[in-house]
Amino acid sequence: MFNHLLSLLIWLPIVGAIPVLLAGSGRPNVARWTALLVAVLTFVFSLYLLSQYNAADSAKQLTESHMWIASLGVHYSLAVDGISIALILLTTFVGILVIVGAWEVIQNNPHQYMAAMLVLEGLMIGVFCATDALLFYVFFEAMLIPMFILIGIWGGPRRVYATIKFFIYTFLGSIFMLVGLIYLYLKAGTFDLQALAALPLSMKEQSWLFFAFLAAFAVKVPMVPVHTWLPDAHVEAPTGGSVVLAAVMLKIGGYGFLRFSLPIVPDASEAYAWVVIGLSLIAVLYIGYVALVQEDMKKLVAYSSVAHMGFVTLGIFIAFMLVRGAGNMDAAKLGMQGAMVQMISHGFVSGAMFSCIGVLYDRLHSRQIKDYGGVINVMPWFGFFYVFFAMANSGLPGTSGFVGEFQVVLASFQANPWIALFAAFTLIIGAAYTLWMVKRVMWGDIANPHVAEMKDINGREVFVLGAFAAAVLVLGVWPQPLIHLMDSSVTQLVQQLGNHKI
Amino acid sequence: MITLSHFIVLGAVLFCIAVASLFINRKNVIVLLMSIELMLLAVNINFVAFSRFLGDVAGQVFVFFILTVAAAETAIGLAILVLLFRNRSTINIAQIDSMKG
Amino acid sequence: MIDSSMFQLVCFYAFAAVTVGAALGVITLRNTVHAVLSLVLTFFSTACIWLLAEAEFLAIALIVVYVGAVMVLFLFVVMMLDIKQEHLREGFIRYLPVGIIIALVMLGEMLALIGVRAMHMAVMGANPATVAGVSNTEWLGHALYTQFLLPFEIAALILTVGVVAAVALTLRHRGGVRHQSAAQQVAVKPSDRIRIVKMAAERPAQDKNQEPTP
Amino acid sequence: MELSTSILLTIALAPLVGCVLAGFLGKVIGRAGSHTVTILGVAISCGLSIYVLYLLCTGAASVYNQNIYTWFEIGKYTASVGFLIDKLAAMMMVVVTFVSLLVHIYTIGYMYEDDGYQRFFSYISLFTFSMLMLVMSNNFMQLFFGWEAVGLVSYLLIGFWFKRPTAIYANLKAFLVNRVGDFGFLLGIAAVLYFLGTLDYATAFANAPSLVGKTLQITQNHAWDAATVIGILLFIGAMGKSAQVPLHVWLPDSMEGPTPISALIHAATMVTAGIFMVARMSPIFELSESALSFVMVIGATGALFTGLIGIVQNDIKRVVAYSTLSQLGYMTVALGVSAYAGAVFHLMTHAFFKALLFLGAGSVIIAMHHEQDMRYMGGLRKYMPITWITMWVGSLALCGVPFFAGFYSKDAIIEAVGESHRWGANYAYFCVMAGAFVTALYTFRQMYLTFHGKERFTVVENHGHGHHVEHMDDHGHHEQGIMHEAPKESPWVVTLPLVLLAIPSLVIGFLAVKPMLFGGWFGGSIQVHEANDVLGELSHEFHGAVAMALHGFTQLPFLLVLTAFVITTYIYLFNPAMADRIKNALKPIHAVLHHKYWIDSIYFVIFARGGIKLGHALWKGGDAAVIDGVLVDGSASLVQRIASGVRRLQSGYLYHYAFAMILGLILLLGGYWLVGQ
Amino acid sequence: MPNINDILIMLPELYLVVAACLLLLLDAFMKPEQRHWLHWLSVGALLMAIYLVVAGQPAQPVVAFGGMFVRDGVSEILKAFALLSTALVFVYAKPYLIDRKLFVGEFYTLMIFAVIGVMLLVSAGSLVTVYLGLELLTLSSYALVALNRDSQLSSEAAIKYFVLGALASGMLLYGMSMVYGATATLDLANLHTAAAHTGAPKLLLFGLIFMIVGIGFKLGAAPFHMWIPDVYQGSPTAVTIFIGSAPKLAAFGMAYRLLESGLGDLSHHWQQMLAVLAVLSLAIGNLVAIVQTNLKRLLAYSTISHMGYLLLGLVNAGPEGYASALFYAISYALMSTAAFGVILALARAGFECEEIDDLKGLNQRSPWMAFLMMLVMFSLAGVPPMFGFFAKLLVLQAAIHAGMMWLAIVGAVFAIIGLYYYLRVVKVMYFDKPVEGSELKMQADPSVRVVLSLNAISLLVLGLSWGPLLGWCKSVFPG
Repeated sequence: MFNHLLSLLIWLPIVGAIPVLLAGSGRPNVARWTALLVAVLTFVFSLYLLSQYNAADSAKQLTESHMWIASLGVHYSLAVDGISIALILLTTFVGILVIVGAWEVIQNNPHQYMAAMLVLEGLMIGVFCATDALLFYVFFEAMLIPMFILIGIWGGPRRVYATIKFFIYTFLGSIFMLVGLIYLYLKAGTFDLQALAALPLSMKEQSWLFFAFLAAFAVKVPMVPVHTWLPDAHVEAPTGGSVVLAAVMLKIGGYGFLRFSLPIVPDASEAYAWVVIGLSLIAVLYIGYVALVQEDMKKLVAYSSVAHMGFVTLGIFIAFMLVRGAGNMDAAKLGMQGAMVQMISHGFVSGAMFSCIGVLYDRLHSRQIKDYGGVINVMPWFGFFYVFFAMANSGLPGTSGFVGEFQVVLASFQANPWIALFAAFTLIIGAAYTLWMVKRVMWGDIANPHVAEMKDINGREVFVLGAFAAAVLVLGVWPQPLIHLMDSSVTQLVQQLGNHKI
Repeated sequence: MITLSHFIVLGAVLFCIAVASLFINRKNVIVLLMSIELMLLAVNINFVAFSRFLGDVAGQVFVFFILTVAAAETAIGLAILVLLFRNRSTINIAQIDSMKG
Repeated sequence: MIDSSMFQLVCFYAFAAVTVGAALGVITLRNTVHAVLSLVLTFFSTACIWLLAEAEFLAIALIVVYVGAVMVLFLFVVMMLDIKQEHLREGFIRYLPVGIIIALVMLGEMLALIGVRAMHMAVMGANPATVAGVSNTEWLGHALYTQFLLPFEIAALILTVGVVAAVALTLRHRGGVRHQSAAQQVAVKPSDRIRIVKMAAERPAQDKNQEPTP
Repeated sequence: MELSTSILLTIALAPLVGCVLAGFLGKVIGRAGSHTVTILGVAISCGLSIYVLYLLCTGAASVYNQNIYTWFEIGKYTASVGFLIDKLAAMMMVVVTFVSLLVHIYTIGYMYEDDGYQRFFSYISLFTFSMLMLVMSNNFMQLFFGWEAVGLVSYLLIGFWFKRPTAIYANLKAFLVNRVGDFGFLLGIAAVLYFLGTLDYATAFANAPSLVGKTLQITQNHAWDAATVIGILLFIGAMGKSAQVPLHVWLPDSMEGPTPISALIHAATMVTAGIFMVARMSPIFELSESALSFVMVIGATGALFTGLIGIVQNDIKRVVAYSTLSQLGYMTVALGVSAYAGAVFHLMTHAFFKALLFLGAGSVIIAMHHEQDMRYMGGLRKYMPITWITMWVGSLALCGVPFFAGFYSKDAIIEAVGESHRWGANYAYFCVMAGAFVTALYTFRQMYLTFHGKERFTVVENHGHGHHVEHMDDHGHHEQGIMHEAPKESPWVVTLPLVLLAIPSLVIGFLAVKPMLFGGWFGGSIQVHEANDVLGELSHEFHGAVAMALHGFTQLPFLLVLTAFVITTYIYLFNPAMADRIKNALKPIHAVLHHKYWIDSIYFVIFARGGIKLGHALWKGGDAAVIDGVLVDGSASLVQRIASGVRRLQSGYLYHYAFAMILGLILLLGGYWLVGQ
Repeated sequence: MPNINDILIMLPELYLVVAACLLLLLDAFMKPEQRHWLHWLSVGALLMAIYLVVAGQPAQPVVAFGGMFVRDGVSEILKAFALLSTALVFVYAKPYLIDRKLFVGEFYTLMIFAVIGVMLLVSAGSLVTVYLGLELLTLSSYALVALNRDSQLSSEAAIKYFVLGALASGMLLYGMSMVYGATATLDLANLHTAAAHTGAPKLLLFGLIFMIVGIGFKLGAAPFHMWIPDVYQGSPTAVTIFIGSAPKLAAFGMAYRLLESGLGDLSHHWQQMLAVLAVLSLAIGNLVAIVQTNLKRLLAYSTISHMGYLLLGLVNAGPEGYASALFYAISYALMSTAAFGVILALARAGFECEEIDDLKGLNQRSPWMAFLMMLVMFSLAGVPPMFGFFAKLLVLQAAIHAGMMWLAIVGAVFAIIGLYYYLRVVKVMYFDKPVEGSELKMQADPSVRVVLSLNAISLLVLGLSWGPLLGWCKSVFPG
């Protein structure tokens, strides 16, 4: 059984969705408890996975490979390294919380909601495990289906527009990657990522492939200017959908850069690193300003996600300038680790922020900032969490939000102080938009009678927010375990960057 | 002296007349059916000519089959036409446009 | 001096002219019956041209099968359907130029691509049937029942389909025919015959008074 | 002997424990429980800090520099959490925990009626923890942690009365302005890592000489000196936290917080973090003349010009706040002339007397039932003698009257500036000198308006709404100048801290001037270049604290103070109408000062309103119009429009269908024909 | 002369001819209420034929009747799936036919004749058999389209189909005559040899163009697609489902026989033409589908776009490309059957369920049906892990391998546009509220329920394990 631990992790939630679905709308509690059981089991297995993993070994581990399509030489091959494990843990962790978070909030067909969540979880784990490009692509795209459903059925008033926009936007990006992957397959005769990484490619080929990959992952991350699906999707998605979207799905874009752009087209990535870095910096500044004026809380947090994910792409691509330009491997690792930590941290923080907004929404059925004010008067416990996560969102040291940004800024300074300068603007703008929202929502006197009637969070909500808070705090106070987990993988990745392919 | 080209040109001319008819004729379905017969005739002329000039029997056999099929086809075509007329009391092509877009 | 080949050529041109003229008649004549008859003429002259090519069996078959059966069917349908003739030719003149252009362009392309000039060199050789020492019919028949046995059988299937289809589409078990059924008459129930109808009471007279006078 | 790690951990964590207990279990353990645990925590910290300082002073313990745990380790880059405890740190720890302890005690009285009692204790304990992490840090990462954490607590505490619009405006402003500083600070840390390859203080300082000659390529053909870049960037951080011009705007507004906070955070400790930091970084700053000049000019400007604003303030706390700005300027100037020890010394004395002044002001405010406007006070000395006397002690210390603590530190700074030959030193000297006069002016004005002269309030006996329902946070509802009961001296929990602070305000300068300023007391913690050592120069003229004080009576600063004393005494005690006459005569100047040089307004227009405008423009123009409107929805509707057009080809007419086929055929033929040609 | 061996090679076809004739006779002597026997016998006959096809599969290609009939891997696989999809059609159609009083024997016999046409067409070894097989299929189809005799739409669709179909076969024949003139043979194998050495490639190519029109028409590739939307919409859904499945396989078979078996050496000529058709089909199919409101019409346009993708595979003109196109044709047949199957299952007397809006709120009325339809839609859209994605993957790969990267990119871009209208169907089913009073419910017939579920689920299962099928497809095109 445990030779197939990764398969188990992928398929347990997906297969687990079937009994949940079968429970039907008539027995919502059966569905809920089954879903929770499956999610918890998955989490437990992911912890077991962590214990099985040898962080000192940079090679991919727990490899599983079966011939999938013999006539094409496509394998169902799975393996993990530190980076994958970190993201898998994030996924399974968030997986539990969204199910608990939706417990009695989702009243319309809860069994379908839970099942969609579980399927989504399994597929996302699959993305992080796949070492075959085609398998990766399959998981990568298949994720869209449950998310599409989640937003579309349980979303807000403009959910249809948002979910179709989300689907088509993402599909648009990835279809170009598919063309690129096919090209690579024809050239290499395999979809195996390791083989593709070793494939020599001319600069012209690399450039085309680079932009194909960029199209796919930039949309997913999302980077400016292909980010506009995100605010819409977030605003309309149900809380759980937003949480998963922000916490895990966006990470897949960054993960894709690590797994595809960097190893397969290193020279083009170097040549066009300025594009990505430029866009990342624009994300920090431009999106920061846009976030400042949002009137909808979810939109604000969504925009802030774009800005934060800018640090991820910045950290990844700054590594090129450092390895190839300055020859500074360690700084490159710093940047890369920063990007990774930022991903994990953003997973917790944004997930928590969306959960918070969900808590508010459940009570007042509005996400407009102007409908709130002085919430802390009636919901002090909630206020604590809200302010805490807001601080994490603005990168306060001691919370996880700080670690990645700190590392990325440190690393980018090594490459070019100007990049660091623009990146560091997030300290100001990030705090401005987050805390201004806090000011208008939390502080002040009770703004209206509706706010006055709000009840403080219940035990279930405390559990969700508390779990997020614990994660944010632990990671912020002691990031080393996470960094250690990913260290050998990142080192190997950085070393790969130095290999010219031309 | 009759050469192959005579036949082929004749076939081509008939074919083009038939094709033009499909476009010019905007009212009568029966004329359409007849144009199709013309078109098949053009084909048959080609086959006969090639068969004769190549000294190969296959072409003429093919004509035989085309004639057979055309007969069956006409039967079905006319049956459909009758149905159409029953349902709509017209065989005006310009009025047969309830499905479009 | 007119040798046989020259005569054949003259004949060919004559028949070809009739064929083309009749074909044009098919698509231009207002009266559908005339058009059908024009098509018959086309078939006749084509059959003659085939005779020039020494394809006697097919020439006869064309007349027997087509003129004798298919065209009769056409005429039958045309006459069965009560079609108002005058409407059916509207717009003909309007689209004629386009049609002519299309036809000419296509013809030009076709002739250019076929390479008619090269075919000018191809002279009719000896009749293969004669060379084989058999009649055209025998020559054809031999091929048909040996080499082309399978297509022949398929052709039979197609004709079957034609029959089945035509019957399926047009045969009607008439519903409106009146005839007695003793069994039904015996098994009749009161409820089949009498229907109690509820009607609204007569409107009060005052409603009428309220109607506005024009 | 090594200092024990567990003692140091206890010092840092004891307040945190108090914070957590009071914060999360506040309801359970009640008010008394909350203040007990937090005071206990801070008291433990304070006691142990004094013990540590004692050990270090007596030489019983050597400097402690150890990592507690690794925060991250990536290749050659590591960041740890650890402590560097030398005398500088220990002194700061004592100041922080001592003032904090007193403020805790004071709070029992001050916040007695407040609903957020437990929360308040939790916050100030959290602050103590954060500040300790800052000063005890042995590396830049942890420094930044403490730096931001105190900012967070400051944010929470300024907005403590979150129902007040002004409070939540002020706390946001404070946080953001601080963030501007942190922005530079973070870049400074990045620069340190870039040039020195480490975040650890000891290693960085040991490597600091290697900075000489290094440059940072700014543009293609423009490079900046490494030390200057690091110095200025780090100092930008200090400018934010220590409220230096032009990032000073948040501090006066932060007076929206409860007074104990103003004393603890916005006077004694947090705002001096910048000073402490620069002193800590002296090995780096010493390498750059330019950076130090920059520091000095900024400090000098603040010292004079913010003091001037203090003259026109009517809010008792605001006067003290502007005075804080001005005094922070003094410290900064001291840093700028390489008199780090002087700066730190002033930091310490200032911590005591400024905390005293704030707490005294708080005591007045309690007595006045949360009336802060001095125009409605006057003659309070007979109601609250302890407050009155202790306030005078603090004021005299602030003005730098010889023998008071402030004299030693401030006079030393002025002298040091006079000694300095750095670029801009003349300007700085003028500023600090004039600043001394200004300081005296607003200080005496404040004392007179508050405690002397005639009472400008009337006591009306309770009518209707009882005192007990009136909460701390809804003051301002009542009419100004009308009180429902006569002011009275504050309870002992308030006055005890005043007294305990008055003592060091009186004596600490006298006691500590010799070792701290001239005795090389800080050892290796503060490094000064031979050529820059202005305090070294001064030490040649130093003949003991008494001599220094006596000498001080003859010096220009004291004369300026005296002049100011005379002027204010005349105006406020004998000719109160004159104040208004002067105000009218100097209307333009008054307007400039009243509007704080319009800096706040300019910032508001440019950054706050401008930022929102820009954001709107980018959102509506960029995201909504260009990306979504044109590219996303635009292409979608384009596709839709094309589709509607193409759809019409499917006309439903058989002849069109046939025509399409024929056309297709013709095109294929034609295409083939063309290709064939 | 034909011998017993020829008979054995043609056993499945001959068996089916006999079966069809017997059914025809049986129908004549059957009472209407016994007709469901006919139904099950027909299904049984098709299943038996599948068995005969698969069981008798020769290891090497064999020919019968002097090369007129070829039985090789390609034909076997096409026949198997054509028979299978027709059997599915029978199962799905029954309740629909009963509701509309179309439950007549002719439906079954004509459809079986049509399938025989498909089988002959894909096994054709000569231009004659291609033509005759095609005509057997199309003539039956004309009649089937018109089967609902009282429907105006049905007869309109039939006449359009008939005229255009006849035009197309006229063009095909004209092309065949030219090819015959250039090579003096009708036999595809001989044609292949002759084409390689012909002295008159001009004439051959001229003929080729006309034949491509015929192929394009049969596939429904633009600009020869005009019949598809009207015929799909106008036919009784029970017939539309058939036209969308087996004949598409036949069209692929026809294209393969004519273009590869016959004129494989001219591939560099027809590749370009097919590429043009592919682009036009992708564009028109996907674009116009967006603005459709009728579900059948939408699926019709989707068919056009799918044929564009199929052409992407053919453009490759190599074994790999043919395999991908074959794979695509099979996937399309299965998806199309399932899609129309859902429509059939939801339709009932007086409710056609052919407007997209008729599906509103299906998830609340019949979640299982909605789920099945969603699987089909995502498969049609080519979203992994559905079957349709892998089919698209393979044809894109084939196009890129053929050096036509631009074509692959066009295909990719139109996949995105296409995605939109499939999503719209899912949106209507899942996100919209059901219309009050609509009777959106599944047919109670358990056979439909089970078979339809299997069909739709197979799209997912095949998506997860499409290796064997691809292996089969590849094995029939030896390099």
